[in-house]
Amino acid sequence: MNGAQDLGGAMGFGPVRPEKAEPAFHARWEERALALTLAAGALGEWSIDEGRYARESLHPALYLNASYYEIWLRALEKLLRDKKLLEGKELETGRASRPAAKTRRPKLTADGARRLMAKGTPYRREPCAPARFAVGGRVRAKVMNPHGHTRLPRYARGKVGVVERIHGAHVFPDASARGQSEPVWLYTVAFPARELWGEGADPTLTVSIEAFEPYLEPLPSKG
Amino acid sequence: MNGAQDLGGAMGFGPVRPEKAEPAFHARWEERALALTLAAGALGEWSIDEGRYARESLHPALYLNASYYEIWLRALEKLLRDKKLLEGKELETGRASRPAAKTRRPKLTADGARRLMAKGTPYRREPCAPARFAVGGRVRAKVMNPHGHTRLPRYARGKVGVVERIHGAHVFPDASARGQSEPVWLYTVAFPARELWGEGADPTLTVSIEAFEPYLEPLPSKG
Amino acid sequence: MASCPCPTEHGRPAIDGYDPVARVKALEQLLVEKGYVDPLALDVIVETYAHEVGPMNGAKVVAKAWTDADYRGRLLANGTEAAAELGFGGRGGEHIVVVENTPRLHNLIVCTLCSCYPWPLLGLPPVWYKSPPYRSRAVIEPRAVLRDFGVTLPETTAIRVWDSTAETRYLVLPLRPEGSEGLSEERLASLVTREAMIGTGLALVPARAAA
Amino acid sequence: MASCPCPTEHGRPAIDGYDPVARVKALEQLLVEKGYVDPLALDVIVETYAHEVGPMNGAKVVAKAWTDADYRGRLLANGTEAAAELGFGGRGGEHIVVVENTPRLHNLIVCTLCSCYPWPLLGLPPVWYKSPPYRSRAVIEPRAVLRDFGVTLPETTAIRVWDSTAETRYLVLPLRPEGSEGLSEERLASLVTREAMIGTGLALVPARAAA
Repeated sequence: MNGAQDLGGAMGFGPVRPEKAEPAFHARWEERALALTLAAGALGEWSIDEGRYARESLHPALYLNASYYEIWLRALEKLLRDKKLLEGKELETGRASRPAAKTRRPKLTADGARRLMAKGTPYRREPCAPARFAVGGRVRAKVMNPHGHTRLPRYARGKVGVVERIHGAHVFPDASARGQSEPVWLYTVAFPARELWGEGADPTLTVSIEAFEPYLEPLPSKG
Repeated sequence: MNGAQDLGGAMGFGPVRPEKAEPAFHARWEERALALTLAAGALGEWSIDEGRYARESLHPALYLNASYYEIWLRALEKLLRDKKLLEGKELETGRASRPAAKTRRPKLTADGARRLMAKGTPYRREPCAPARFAVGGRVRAKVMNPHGHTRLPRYARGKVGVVERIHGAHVFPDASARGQSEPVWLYTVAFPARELWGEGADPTLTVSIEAFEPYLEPLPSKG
Repeated sequence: MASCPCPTEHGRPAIDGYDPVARVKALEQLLVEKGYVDPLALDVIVETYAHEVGPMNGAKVVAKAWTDADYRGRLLANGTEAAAELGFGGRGGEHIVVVENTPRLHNLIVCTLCSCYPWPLLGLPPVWYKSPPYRSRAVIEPRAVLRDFGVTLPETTAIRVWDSTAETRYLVLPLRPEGSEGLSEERLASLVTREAMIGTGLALVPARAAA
Repeated sequence: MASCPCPTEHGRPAIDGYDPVARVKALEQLLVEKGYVDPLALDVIVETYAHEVGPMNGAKVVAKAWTDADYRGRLLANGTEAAAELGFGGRGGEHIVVVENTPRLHNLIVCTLCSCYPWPLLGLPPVWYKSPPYRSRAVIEPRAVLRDFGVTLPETTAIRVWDSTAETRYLVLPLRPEGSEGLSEERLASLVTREAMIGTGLALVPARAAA
């Protein structure tokens, strides 16, 4: 969706403000917000892309005024409600008012957490079909503006780039955010800044995105 | 600039909420904010496009959380400071700490206000050159991402449309926002929704923008 | 927790403590004290847009166009001049363009970049017109926007959205409603809502206007 | 009036009165009570990212690549497997890609859409990496962003920005600094900052590292 999360090329946010010797967390609530997000995610009730969609669906006025952990926390509450693990009333009062729902995976233990972090959950899958594009090929990123989750940023849409790498078939986020599984080929596609930004673009700049095959269409192979 | 003002196609803002029998103003401060903006503008120290740029330069987190008159008021304060009609300190304290600056035009009187509203300030100018495009011609809106003011919305950039109307030569906002005067041809350019939004676009929809000649480039006249 | 953070014109405080009520009061005092602004001019401006200029102006233009084919022709050919015939024009309407609805084509006006609007014909824009939901959605899903206004158009009606990205200001000439035959211009004007002239509504049918 | 409304990770209250400190406390209590979450698992997660996983991991990878040409080759060919050789991998780094700076090419990593970042090698992303200024500007004016970090590259150096729009996670292999000849891997690793591995900084020269 064309939400507030799609920030590439936006202006007016001021300078980047690096923090010297920034700690991993700035407050205890941030630690717990991160840990709760991971632990609740491990129940298997939503995919990483459903999680992202919950964040980017926040009202832009909220999104741009929230710290990142606040965004995570608001999205976590939304997911718990939407997946019926909690009721809105329980969230408001902080007290359980009905028994727990059944979840796809059991509660994460301390050992399970260690394993989860050490192992991760790879997103590469067996491909269903051969890759449509080859390294070196010119492709156009589609013009598309779905209301659902997508990982094709607005700044790249309609632009012509070159396939640089093929990463194999991966989980397709647009489908995964709808709870569907659909492996598609994943490419690195590089665009000259002039193509992305036009007049006045940095002539020394190339920007690449990770582009899932359904985001791309072939181009006649001239020039 | 790609600021928060460039809203066409953005998502996540929720439904439009019409207000029944909406009054012209909702509070006295809105009346004064409007009137002050017009009266201060009549001093001739900034153009309408400098005014717009002051609004769209507000931090996006502010812009999206402000009512429209609050946006106007914040921008008016900024313009008064930037043009050195007021000092920041005066704005903070509400008390004058130095004499008034000389302004290009005199203070607006009650009669002057009546004339200003009745007459307006037309933006049509004598053209410097013949129009480059003709009605019916296909044109592409340029890919451009200036940091300064522009009135070419992001959603139209790079898209191909058809010239529908020619409005004569008008003040060019991008230059006017820099305090420069430069009349250029103004066109209405219409785009099929499919061109703007791609897959899933409303097939019955056509969207036009008012496009200043420097925003457009010619296309080979095929198809 | 409030689930809708939409700002209103009156109500929610600004995120950084900015208080528009206090600021505008201090600013007016300061600008008057420094001799930049005459409070009487401010009063004239407020009076004008609070009472004298509003959708009733545009409604007169529309009603005349419905009853006078020559005027309608002039209005569509040059909106600025035709509006001036009725005494309307000026600030925020220096270059008026009128676009006509037909049974097959519905027009909708928006300003995605700010709040451009034909002031002399419609007065000041309503809050929703200036707000992100309308500005963001009108150009990509106008039918969904129309539903927010309770309007459903036939799928066979084409939609034309005019994004007001210059000083040209647009007004929709709505379809004259059924059952309005023989009504006076004044009665006809009463059928013409602000929304009908923006394109987010249709002209009222006489029965509903009377109700 | 505060002129910068940038949110910080700690400080400004939310615009709608939402209080993350109170909410997260209530939420944890509720999730534990309902049996969805084990507080010991939460502690393990926090401990891991507070102490065990961080830029020191990535720095070891970089130092090894600087001293071991074979490893460097394997790292650039398959970042995931080469990181695993040193015991690094897992959550948020299932598919690691390492890109190499050269005197003519500087790499920069961003995630414009969220906060994708190679967790097993760099730990949790810093606030600036997740914030709108960096995410918006890195892809359109990376040189201006680099200036915010005090870095100025020669105009002849090409810049390559990698927008992390999938689960592939990027790490920059920075240029080995002058004056670092003969240093141990451990000493070399101390020259490798988090910023150097994102591309918003360069590896420290030994003198500065010692200072």
